[in-house]
This record gives sequence, structure tokens and C-alpha cells, in this order.
Amino acid sequence: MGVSTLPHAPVGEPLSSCDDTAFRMHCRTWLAGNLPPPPNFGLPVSAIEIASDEQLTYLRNWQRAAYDAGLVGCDYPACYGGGGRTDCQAIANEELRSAGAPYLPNIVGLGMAAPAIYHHGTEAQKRRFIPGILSADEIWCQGFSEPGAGSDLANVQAFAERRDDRWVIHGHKVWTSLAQFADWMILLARTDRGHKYRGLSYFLVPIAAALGRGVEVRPLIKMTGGLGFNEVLFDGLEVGDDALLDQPGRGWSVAMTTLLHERGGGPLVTPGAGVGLAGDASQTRGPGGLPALARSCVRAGRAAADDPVIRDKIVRLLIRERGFLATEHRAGHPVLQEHPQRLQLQHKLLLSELLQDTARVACEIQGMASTLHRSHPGLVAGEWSHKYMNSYGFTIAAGTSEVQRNILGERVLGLAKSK
Amino acid sequence: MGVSTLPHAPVGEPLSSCDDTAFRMHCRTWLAGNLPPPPNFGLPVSAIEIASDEQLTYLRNWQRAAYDAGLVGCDYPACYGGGGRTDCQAIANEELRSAGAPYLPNIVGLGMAAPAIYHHGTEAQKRRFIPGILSADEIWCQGFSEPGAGSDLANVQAFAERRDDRWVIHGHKVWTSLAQFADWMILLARTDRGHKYRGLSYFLVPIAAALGRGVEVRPLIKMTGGLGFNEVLFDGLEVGDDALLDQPGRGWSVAMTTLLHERGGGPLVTPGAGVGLAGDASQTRGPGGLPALARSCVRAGRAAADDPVIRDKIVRLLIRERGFLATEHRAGHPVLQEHPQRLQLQHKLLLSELLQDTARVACEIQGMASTLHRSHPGLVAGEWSHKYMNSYGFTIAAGTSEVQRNILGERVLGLAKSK
Amino acid sequence: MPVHTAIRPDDLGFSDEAAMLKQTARKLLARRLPLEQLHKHVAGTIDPTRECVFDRDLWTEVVELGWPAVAVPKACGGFGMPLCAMVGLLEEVGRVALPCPLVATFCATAVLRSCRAPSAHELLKKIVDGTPVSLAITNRHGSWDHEDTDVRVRASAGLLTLEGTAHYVQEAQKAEFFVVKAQAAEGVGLYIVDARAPGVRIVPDAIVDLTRDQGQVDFGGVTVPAHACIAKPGEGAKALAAAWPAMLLAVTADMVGAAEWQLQTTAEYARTRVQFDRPLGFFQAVKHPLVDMMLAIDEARSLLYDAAWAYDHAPEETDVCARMAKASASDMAAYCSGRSVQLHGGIGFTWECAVQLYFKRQKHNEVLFGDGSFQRAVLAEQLLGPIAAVAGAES
Amino acid sequence: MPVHTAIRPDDLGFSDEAAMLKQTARKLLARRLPLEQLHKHVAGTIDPTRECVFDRDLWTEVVELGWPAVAVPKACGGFGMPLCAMVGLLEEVGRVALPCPLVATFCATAVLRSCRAPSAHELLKKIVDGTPVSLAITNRHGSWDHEDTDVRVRASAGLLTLEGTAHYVQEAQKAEFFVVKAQAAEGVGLYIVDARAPGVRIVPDAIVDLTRDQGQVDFGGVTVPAHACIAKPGEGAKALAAAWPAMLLAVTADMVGAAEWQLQTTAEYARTRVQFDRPLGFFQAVKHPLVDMMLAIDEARSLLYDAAWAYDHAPEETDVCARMAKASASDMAAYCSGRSVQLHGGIGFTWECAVQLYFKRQKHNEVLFGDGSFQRAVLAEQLLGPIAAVAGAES
Repeated sequence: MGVSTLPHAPVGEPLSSCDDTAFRMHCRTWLAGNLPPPPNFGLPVSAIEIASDEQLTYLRNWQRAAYDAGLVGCDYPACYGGGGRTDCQAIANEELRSAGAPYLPNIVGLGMAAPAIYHHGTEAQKRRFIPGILSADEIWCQGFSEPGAGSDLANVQAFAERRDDRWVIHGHKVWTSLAQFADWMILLARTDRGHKYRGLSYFLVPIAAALGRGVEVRPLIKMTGGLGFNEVLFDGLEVGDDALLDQPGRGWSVAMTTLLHERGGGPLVTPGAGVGLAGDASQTRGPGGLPALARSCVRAGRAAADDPVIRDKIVRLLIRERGFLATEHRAGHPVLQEHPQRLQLQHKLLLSELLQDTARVACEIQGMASTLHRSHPGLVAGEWSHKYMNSYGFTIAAGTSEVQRNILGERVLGLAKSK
Repeated sequence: MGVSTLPHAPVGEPLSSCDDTAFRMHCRTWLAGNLPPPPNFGLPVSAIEIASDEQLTYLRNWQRAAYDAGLVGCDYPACYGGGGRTDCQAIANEELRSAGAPYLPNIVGLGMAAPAIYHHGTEAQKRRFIPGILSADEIWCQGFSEPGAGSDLANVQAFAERRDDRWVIHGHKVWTSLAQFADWMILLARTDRGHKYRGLSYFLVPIAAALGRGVEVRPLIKMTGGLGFNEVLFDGLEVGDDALLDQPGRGWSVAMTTLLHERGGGPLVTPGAGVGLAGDASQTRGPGGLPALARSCVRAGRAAADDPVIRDKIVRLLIRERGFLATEHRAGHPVLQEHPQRLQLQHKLLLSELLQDTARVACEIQGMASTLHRSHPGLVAGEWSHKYMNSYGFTIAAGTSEVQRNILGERVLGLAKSK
Repeated sequence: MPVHTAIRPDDLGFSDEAAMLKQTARKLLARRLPLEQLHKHVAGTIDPTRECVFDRDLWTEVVELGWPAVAVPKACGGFGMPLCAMVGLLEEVGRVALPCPLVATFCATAVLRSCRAPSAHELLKKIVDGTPVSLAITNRHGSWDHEDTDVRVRASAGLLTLEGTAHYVQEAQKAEFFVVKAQAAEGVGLYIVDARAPGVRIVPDAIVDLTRDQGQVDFGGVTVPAHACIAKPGEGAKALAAAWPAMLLAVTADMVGAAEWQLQTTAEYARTRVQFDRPLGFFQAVKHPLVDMMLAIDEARSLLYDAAWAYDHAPEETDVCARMAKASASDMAAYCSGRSVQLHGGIGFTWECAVQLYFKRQKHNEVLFGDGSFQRAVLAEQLLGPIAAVAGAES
Repeated sequence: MPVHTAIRPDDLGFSDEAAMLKQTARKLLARRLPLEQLHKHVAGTIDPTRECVFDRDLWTEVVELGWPAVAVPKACGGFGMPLCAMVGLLEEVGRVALPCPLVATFCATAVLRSCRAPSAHELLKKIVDGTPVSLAITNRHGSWDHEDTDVRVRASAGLLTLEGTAHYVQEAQKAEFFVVKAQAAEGVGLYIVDARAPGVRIVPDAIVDLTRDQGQVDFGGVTVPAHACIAKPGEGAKALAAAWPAMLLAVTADMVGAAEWQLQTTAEYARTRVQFDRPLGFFQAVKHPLVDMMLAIDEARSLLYDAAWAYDHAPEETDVCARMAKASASDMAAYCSGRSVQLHGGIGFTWECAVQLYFKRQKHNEVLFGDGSFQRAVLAEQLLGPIAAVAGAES
């Protein structure tokens, strides 16, 4: 649903053109001289866990600089603030990752809001919103999940009532990353209780500007004790028709476009750095850091790196990591795959489960040190217990692993829907 | 369904009584002097793979002897040829296993037909059939599965048509172990096409006596190239009302009683020897033989038993084996369990998956020798490839592992039915 | 390698008395420590450097019920019940994630029982009276080798002086006495040290688990009398080895009980939470992992009872049986914890949901006294023999 | 341990030519070898001691298509295509479970290419003409150590004499020449031996896989001329090591293709077979394992292409990449084979169903040149360094 309504994305050229190479060199050169110095405070492992203003400011400045240099939004038309290129974002992403660049903070805007607006918005909406997303001038959050609408997203109960020419919104959204910093939210709400799917509409609603006036943001505490997720309560927020994305009743279709891009299966490549496994991220989240960890930890009287059973587990993970990266590579080339969505739709599932299993093996390597909280003074072996717990956020959020497997089985293998 | 119609089984006494001890000693003494000498021909790994008359005769004589000694059918009333005891079969089974006794060939009769007849039969049927089952004078097979009714057993299409006071049976049964030797079959057939469940009836039908007169038995070849399963085709077999077990339309209920006992969850303990893991069976099918195998196989220039990764895998299996045996033990004592069927219903699933995983690890230990067929001259390391393939028969037959997990989730954990 | 030869009785030694202890504990704990109260008590703050939480009223009740005395020999004023009674009790303790130093004190009890010195008996008597005791036996690497320690002991003028640090000491802030493993020239010995003795400094660890505490204990020239030695240098390792199976089984019992809570709570959620117009449990992607949790729990529980019987009746099998149980339970706990969060979906990932408390307790239990693969490596020595000497040349 | 530093081009070196070879092969093989014909051909009898089946017409067609020549250098009359072309082709070979000695001949080709002797070039020319060749390099233990062999070679009067037995020789009854690894005082060397030479005796193995043959080859004082030596004693291991990644990838490609067949066939069954009034694929207990098969296949396939590129362009990465691919594929094949039978239910367990043919071919492929855990042990040496010398003391 909805997917078929997308304009056709240009088919990738089979081989790198000279222009691609020039762009790649531009990225590389700029990155060599313009990476920001490491902050003198800690950064969370991903954008959705940004917890302080200083973290956000640092990352926002970085996204702005990368945007100004043409590395963010390359594939959007220039009239919407983009680079006006085609198929260059993937190259920029590769270079961003290779350079070990920090991640981009406006992750919901870049990965979800911008593609949804680009595919479904009015000309005015595109011109109004996309530039601020690319430059990180305006931070976005996503209002899809509710207490009663998790995996079953279409069960959304937040309601936008039509009053004269306005929409009045009541409802309760949960798991809203970045809501405490967000200027805007993409919101899925019900406008008709008579139809499960056709009763949904999609809005672009102000958050920061409406705090205390129909919008309340409350932090949700994660099992780790960390912040990052929020509840957002709507109690009579009023918006106009310009807040509607696409037609009333088309919300499910827009949501599908949004999720398709979030899952890496959409035509537009999301600008991103540090979200893969190369570079520094691999050392701190992926299995790339496990050999060094295993050399530093003692297990049964010798380095854990000398325990053949541990070695086997680490090598298993290193193979999965290499396989993941090679699949990312192969996914960019149509000849090397059998079904257009088969590899793209694996991305989130593979990455989230690889990072979870990595953290679990890291804890095993640490042994008793894995009982320690990351705030423990002098903990040198890394915050793996914390990362392990946090990893469940990624196997649950944005479509649980179970839902991802349904999607793959149904869309790629053509199996009957499981619900 | 059906389960609630069973007469209450006597609750097991919490502790061994003196009588139990005396019976156990009787078993032990008898077994010490009366085990049959090993045959001078090979025996298959289980009764359902008996392939030759000499194998059957040898095992039949053994079952008869054990029956005569009171070790088979102890818990059935004496008027039906049983031992007239309560709760003694479990003791006899333990002793049979400890003694490394051969298995009993009339496995379908003992595990399925006898309990079904006992719970649902007329007095005449009980007196007619149970003694011959216990003594192995009459071999039984089971006619449940059909090409279109595998996991979905209630979809049975074999039809018994009422003509005057007779039933005329047409249909196609598959996966029928022992059919080539069987005197009788328990048959699930449809007597009413209007109701899925209530349209089923349960018959006791002659096979050997009806061959060529409405019954044809054709061997099915397994993926191993081995025999054991059969197709049984009914083309107008006529039987009378005395062939009906319970009322017409009660077939599903009787089938549930049958399967409950097959799965080890019924009130009557099935007489059995060598079907667990103790004794010789453990050496040839269970993980008990893996340490010796690993010492005899060379892997990467040293004994496989010296490869820590292989060691870890073997120990994992030995732990599972020990856990399985301890669970069997615990299942016999109500105080040590939380739900009456929780352990019983695990038996088939645990055992079939343990044996499958054991065979797979054994193949890994063997390395290139696992490419060899069991007929390869001089193959000393055991027929593990064969056993590995054969193991799928056990994870598929009698309710696939997937169906077993449904049953456990629904009956023990109270989860919603998956269909 | 003749193991598992002893024939078990039907009830695996689980007497009426043991069954009653377990049943009573279950009822009492369910009433005394409802989930909301536990959460409020241990998870009232997210600050990881919070003060150690210790509900002394709850502990007093536990003591009054006589639970610390269950495993203390009758000669020392205890009930001297068999190990199977203790593991049944500790299963119930795990089921409510009891935030009391009962497991740690039981482990110390097991070690004290394996020492014949009069002072060990004296401390056992104190345990009956409700004194929490813990073991200070682990070095900076968290080693479980009975010979490893970072504490040294030196004798002079009839006094013993302890110097060094014990790491990963369970319930370090709650214990009133420590049984300390210390190195002398002749080998390691065991020593009783009062937690308030001069020179003893307890440095709390910031840990993930909210239902216990852990710390390092510095011994800065701590002087104790000669009779504080309960296992002479060279005999400490043997005393620990004798107690070890009971310690493994104590943690195993806690894991089995906690995992049963995880199973039942997650199954209840799957019975009631509706998505796609169906209870979650309809979906095999939920149902089958729940069944696999159950299978794993029952394996660990069977091995637990089997090993407890061996501890009481077949000492030659005990070490293998106990390590099997701990290995099974550690892997089981990892699996059940992961699924308990995942199958709860978003709500399971919150601080507010009690699932996190058990997840963290289990994570700690998994590694305590050695995780699954550690136990299997030791088991392989016994079940397959030692690895032949030739090293290298793997390709 | 700097691996994976070379930046791959977008197409991983997979040229239009390579893509066309793969596509053509797929179409041709689907037409030429429909499933029923394959089954009839290789599974016509259940007698394990049956004669070796070799469809010479089919092989002639394969030769006429030039497939054995794909990897032969142009200088020897071949096409000299990059490895990625070959693995693409072998994927299609695996997809139809082609019962021809193409993989074995390709492995021999890889070894011959790593030898500079003129006689190696001569044999490569014969391969272009359709001569099946196989490697006789494995000892009685099935060892993959390049130094291990049970064949000895002795020089005298300008002639070489081979004595001993090579085991687990692939396609032993189809090969016309063997490349034999033999031990001399200076180390192992490689020798070309005509399968019909006096003293050569081929003893077929009874094997599980129905789509190939295997045997032991006895060399009972087989005499060959000096120029039959293509790698001198002491240089054989190096030549094998150079070819080894290509050999690993040939088997990996076969596994990936065969697994894709298993996936698609099982998915088709799940789309059409109805139980409980629903197609099987509705049930997550069927759907999710199918997805896991797909994930495993795609990982192995990505690693395959990645390693093939490295073989052609980044030799320093090749060994690691190829072993990763083989390790991934071996475990993948085991998983996919198991699920292909299990998810087909009863019908998948029959001789009649083609699922068994792929199950058995994969089982053979899994262990050929070393299974997953073997490859990982070697990889660990390179990725984590060798194990420090201290052995023993595991507890």
C-alpha cells in the first residue's frame, strides 16, 4: 500500500561515472579538513539518545557544516535546499562513515519526515520544511506509536477532530525520540473512527512552539535508567489544513512511505554517518572492538582472546559484520541482487540483532566486570552491559524484529500475511 | 477436547511404597537372567523402522517374554490381560531401560491403540484386543495422516460410508509405520462431510487379513533410501459396527486420547524400553557416544576431543541429555512440577531435537567421514549421517516440532490457539 | 569418567518438609513483597550511585522465618536441612527477586560448613541469629580459581595481618562478616574478618543489578587473631571446592525462580495484550519463544534438583551435576531475560516495568561463579579428559 | 591485522560479461536439466553401491558452452575471466545441483594456475577441451593442512614413483587426471597422474550425496616422468595455499546457489500448501525460518562476491575473505537444508521429493575444504593472533 504511488526513483547507473568519482573526492577532501574536534563531553551512541543541549548543539553545528559542504541532502532538488544531484547521497554516506564522522542529529527529519514530505507534500510544504530538515535548523520527531498501537500501528487512536476549518488533536504518543528538543513532529492520527486504515491522516505539527498550549512532553525512562524516549500528550492542539500532509484519509499510505524509508527500502537514501559499522562505530558498538577487548580481559587465568570458544564467537560476529557491510555494498548494485527490496529490508533487522549479539558476547568476555554499571569509576572495558540493554530499544523500536521478519516474508517471499 | 472425558487416573503416591520396591526388584532380577542374546543381524534404531521378518520375530519374542514376566501391561486390569497393578509400568520401564533391554516392537499398539481402546472401547473390544497388543501377538499400525492431512489432522478425507449395517471405507493414508507387518490398524475416517471435527469416526480395521480385498500397502521410501513408512490405500474395505471405537462422530475425541498417550501426556504409562537415552541407546543415538567418537576422529591435526569448540558442543549436548533424563525423573513426582502436563508434553519435542542435534554434531566431529554412506565398507565411526537424516522423521512425524510447540504454548501456557 | 550412576529416588530427596518450606516461602513472599513494593524499594531512583538499599525489616522477617538457618547444621543451632530444601527455598527467593543477602549468606554458610575450625561454628551460630555474611574470595579479574586471590596474609606474634583487596564481593555493604581468601607462602587460607574491623574499607561498586549490592573490600593491614583462620594456608582451596557445588546451586535456584517469573509474566502479557485484533500469544513468533523459555527453565530446574540430590547423597557426582545445572541455568537466564524484554515490546524496555529488575538480577547471576561456557570448559575436563598437550598448528 | 582496507567498486567487479555468463547459464540449465530429469538421473535407484552416474552428453554440452575454460588463462586457450564470473556461474550450477565434475575441475584449475610448470599449462589446455581433472590431496583423516598427505614420492633414474593413498578424492571416477600431493624428503610436491596409469586404482566411496562421486585413489608404485612434477617438493603447500581461496569460493558458490533453490522451493510450498485452512506461510513458525534462510543466504552471497573481488584485486585480503565466505556458507547450508526438509513436513522426508538431493549435496559441501568452525579457528589466528602458549589450567 502506498509504495506503488511513489514516483519511480532513477535506476542506479551500473558503474561509477567520472562525476561520481569527482564527488567522492570532494567529500573526502572536505572531510579530511573539516571534521569537528571531539567534544569535551560524552556523546550518546546514537542520535535518538541525545540527552543534553550541549550534545545537540555540537551535533547540530556539525550537520549544518556538512550540509553547507554539500554532503547532506545531495539527492534533493536545489529548490528544496538540496544538492540537486542523483545517487550521490550513498557516496557521501560512505565517505562520512569511512572518515569516522559523527552522526547527524536530525535523524527523524532526514530519514522519515523529509522523504514523506518530498513524496506527499504540497510545493509549499516542500519549500517550507525540507531545507530546515537538511540543515538541522529544525529538529523533528515522530508521533506514530501509542500505548495501544505498537506493532499494530494502524490501531492509532489519537484523534484529530474537524472543527470549522481547523483540526483539534487529542491523544497520547509514546517512544518519541528527540521530542524534548523537537520543533516539529510527523503525526499519525485518526480522523475517522469508522475505518481502520482509511480513517488515518498524517499531520506536520509544531511541538516546541505549542508546549503548554495543547502539547506536553514527558520523559520516559528506559530500562537502563537513561532518557531519550518521551511521551507526548496532545490535549486540544489546534492546527490548520496546511498541517495536513497529503489528503485526509491518506495517512496510512504516507506512513508506509515513511516507514519504507526508515527501513532503508525507499528510493531516497537517507543522509547518515556513523550509523553503519565502519570506523569508530565498529570499535564502540560493533564487533570490531571485540578482539582488543578480549585481549584486555582475563578469563580462567588467561586472556579471553586465548579462549578458543570465545575466539569462535568473536569470529562469528566479525563474519556477520563483514557480511552486513558487503550486503550494504551489494544492495547498491541491481545486478547483484534478485529482488529489489530483498536486501534493503534486511538492513534494520540485521544491524539491530548484530549489535545486540555483539554486546552480549562483549559482556561474556568481560565476565564479572559486566556486572558493573557504566558509571562505575575506572571501568575501562567499555559500557557493554549498558549497550546490551540499550540494544533492545533497537530490536523493538521502528518495527520489532518479529515485524521485520513478517515484512520480509510477505513482501519478498510472497507468503501469506500473518495477521 | 476429549481429554476431559477420560476417567480420572489414580494420583501417584508421593513416595515409593514397599510394594513398589518389591516389584522393582522382581523386574531387576528377571531382567538380569532373561535378556535375549544379541541377534546375529542388525536391528534398526527404533521399532518404527523394523524392515525384515527376522527383526520382527526376534523383537516379538522378546516382547512376549517380557509380557509373560509381568513387565509389559502391568497397569492394565487382569481381565484385559494386564498385570492388574497401578503405577508399576513406570518402574518396569526404568528397569527395562537400565538393563539396556531391546525396545518393544508393538509400539503403536502399546502407545496408541491400547490406551484408546481402554478408554473408549466396549467391554468386548477391550477383552478382544488388549491382550494381543500386550503380548505382541497382534501388531498394530496407525492410519491418521493423509497427503492433505498432516499437521492439520482434522482435515482427514478418508471416508467410511454407511451401507446397510456395514461401513465401506475408501481413502489414502500415509506415513504408516509397521503397516507391512500389521494385523490391525487404528483408523481415523470421515463419516460426515458436513462437520470438520464431528464428522470424524474411529475404527479398528484389519490390515493383514484384508490385503488385496480392499486394502493395499505400499512402501514409502525415506530420504535415506530406507523403508519403514508405508502408504495404505483403502478401496472399499467393508467392516461392521464392531469395528467402531466409541460412537460415530466421536473420532476426533478418540484421536485426542490416542495422541495424548503418544505424546506421553496420558494417564496410562506406555510400556517401553530403549526409547529413552540410557544404556546402549545413548551410545548409538544420544550424545553419550560423542566423547569416544571425538577421541577417535582427527580434526585439524589432533583428536577432535582436543578441540575446545567441539568440546563445548559435546558438553552442551551431554547437559541436555542429563537434563532430559532428570526431567523424565521429575515428571514422575507431582511435587516437583508446576503443571500436570508441562513436563509430559515436552518429551517428544526434547528427545527428537536432542537426537537431531546430536547427530549433527557427530557429523561435524567426523568431518569428511560424514560424507560416507552407512554402507561404506569399513566405516567405523558410526552411521551418523544416516541418523542425522533419519532424525527429521522424528521432528516431523507424530506432530511436527512446530505443532508440539503450539500444543505446549496453548495447553500449558494458556496462549491463544495459533490457527 | 563414571558419572550419574547413583539411582535417584522418585522424589529426588524432596521431603514433605522441604515441600512445605517452599510452599510457605512462596505464599509469604508473594504477600510480603508485592511487585510494586519491590519496584519502589529498589528502583525508586535512577541514580546509579544511590545509597545501598537494605530493608532491614524485611531481613528481620526472613531471619525470624529461620531461612538463614535452614542450611546451618543442627549442631550450630540451625535446621540442618538437605540442600534440596535450600534450593527450593531459593527458587522462591528468585521468583520475587528478594533484595536481601540470603544467597550470599547461604554461600558463606556452605564454605563455613566445610571448615572444621571452632570459629567457623561460632559464625554459623551468628548466621542463625540473622547476621549477614559474605565471601571475599575473588581477585581483580573476577577469577573463580580457588587458588587466586589479591589478598595476602602474614603471621607475626600470634596475630595475622591481611593486606590487599577482594573484588566483586557480594552484598559487601550488608555483610557483617567476611570469609576472606588470602595467600600465604604455604598456599591460600580462609579467614573470618569483621566488616567493622580497623583497616577494612568497603568501596561499593556501581552495578547494574538493583536487587543486591557488590563492592571491593580493601584490607589495609587488618589484624585478626589466630583463631580467625578457619582453613589453614594450603587448605583454603579444598574447603572452597567442597562448598562450590552448593554455591553454584544457590545461584542456579535463584535463576530458575526468577526465570519462572519472567515466563509467567510474559505469558500473561501475551494472553492479554491485543495487537492486530488478536492476543499476542496467537502469534507463533511470540508463542514459540515462550515455549522455548519454558523448555530451558525446566531443563535447568531438573538439573538443579538432580544436582541437589547428588550433593546430599552422591558426593562423587556433585561437581559435574552442579556445573551442568549452572551452565544450563546461565544460558537459560540469558535467553529468558532477552525474550522477556523483547516480547513485552516497548513497555518491557521501560524503567517502570518490573521486567528490567529481573533482567538485571539474572544478568548478574549468569556470570556469578562462572558463566555457561566457563562451566562447560571445566566439565569437558571431567567428561572428555584434559586436552592433549600439543598446542598450535590449527590450520 | 589490517584486513578489508581496499575499497570495492560498486559492482564488485561483476562485469557485463560476468552477468551475461550467469544469466545464460541459469536459463540453459533450467531448460536442460529440469528437476524430474535430475531426480531420475541421480536417484533412479536407492542402492548405495550403484554405478557412478555420469551423463556424458550433459558434460559435453557443458564443455561446448566453454564453462571449464572460464577460469583457464587465455594463454592456455581459456577465457581467463575473473573469479567473480566463475562464482556467478557456479551459483547457477549449484542451483540445479548439476551432477557434473565442474567444481572439482575448477578446483584443479585453480591449483594448476598457481603452478608455473609447462606440464601444468598442458593440462589446463586439456581442461579447455573438456577433460575432467581432480585433486588428490587429502589424507585418511580428511585433513586440509597443505602439508598432510599419505602419498609418498621417490625419485630414481629420472623417474618419479608414487606410493600411498589419497582419500576423499572428488569425482574420482570421472576425472581423467589427478593432481596429486605427495611427500618427499624436502616437503610436499604436486604431481600430475593419468587416471589410467598402471598402478592407479580407484576405489569408489559409498557416499550420501547422489550428485557427485568420491573415492580413494591408491597409488601402487605409480611411475611418472620428471615433468609430471608441477610443484617441487617443498613448494606444493605454497601452490595449494595460493589456489585455496578460489577453491573455497567455488564450493561456497555452489552452496549459495543450492540454498537459493532450497529457499525458493520451500517458500513456494509454503505459499501453496494449505493446513488449518491457511497457506503454511501464514504461520510464523514457517515464515520466520524462511526469512532466516534468506538472511543467511544473503550474508553468504555478499561475502562470496566480496571475496571473489578480493581474489582478483586485493590478494592480501583474499584468504580472510574467502574463509569468512566459506564459514558463513557452511553454517547457512546446514540451516537451510534442515529447514527445507522440516518445513516440507512428511513429503520433504521422502526419496521422491527433490529436497533430499539438495540436502545431501549441501551436507557434502559443508565439510569439503573445512566446515564453519574449522574456518573460524583459522580466521581467529589471523584476526585475533595466535593463542598464547600457556596450555592447561582451564578451571
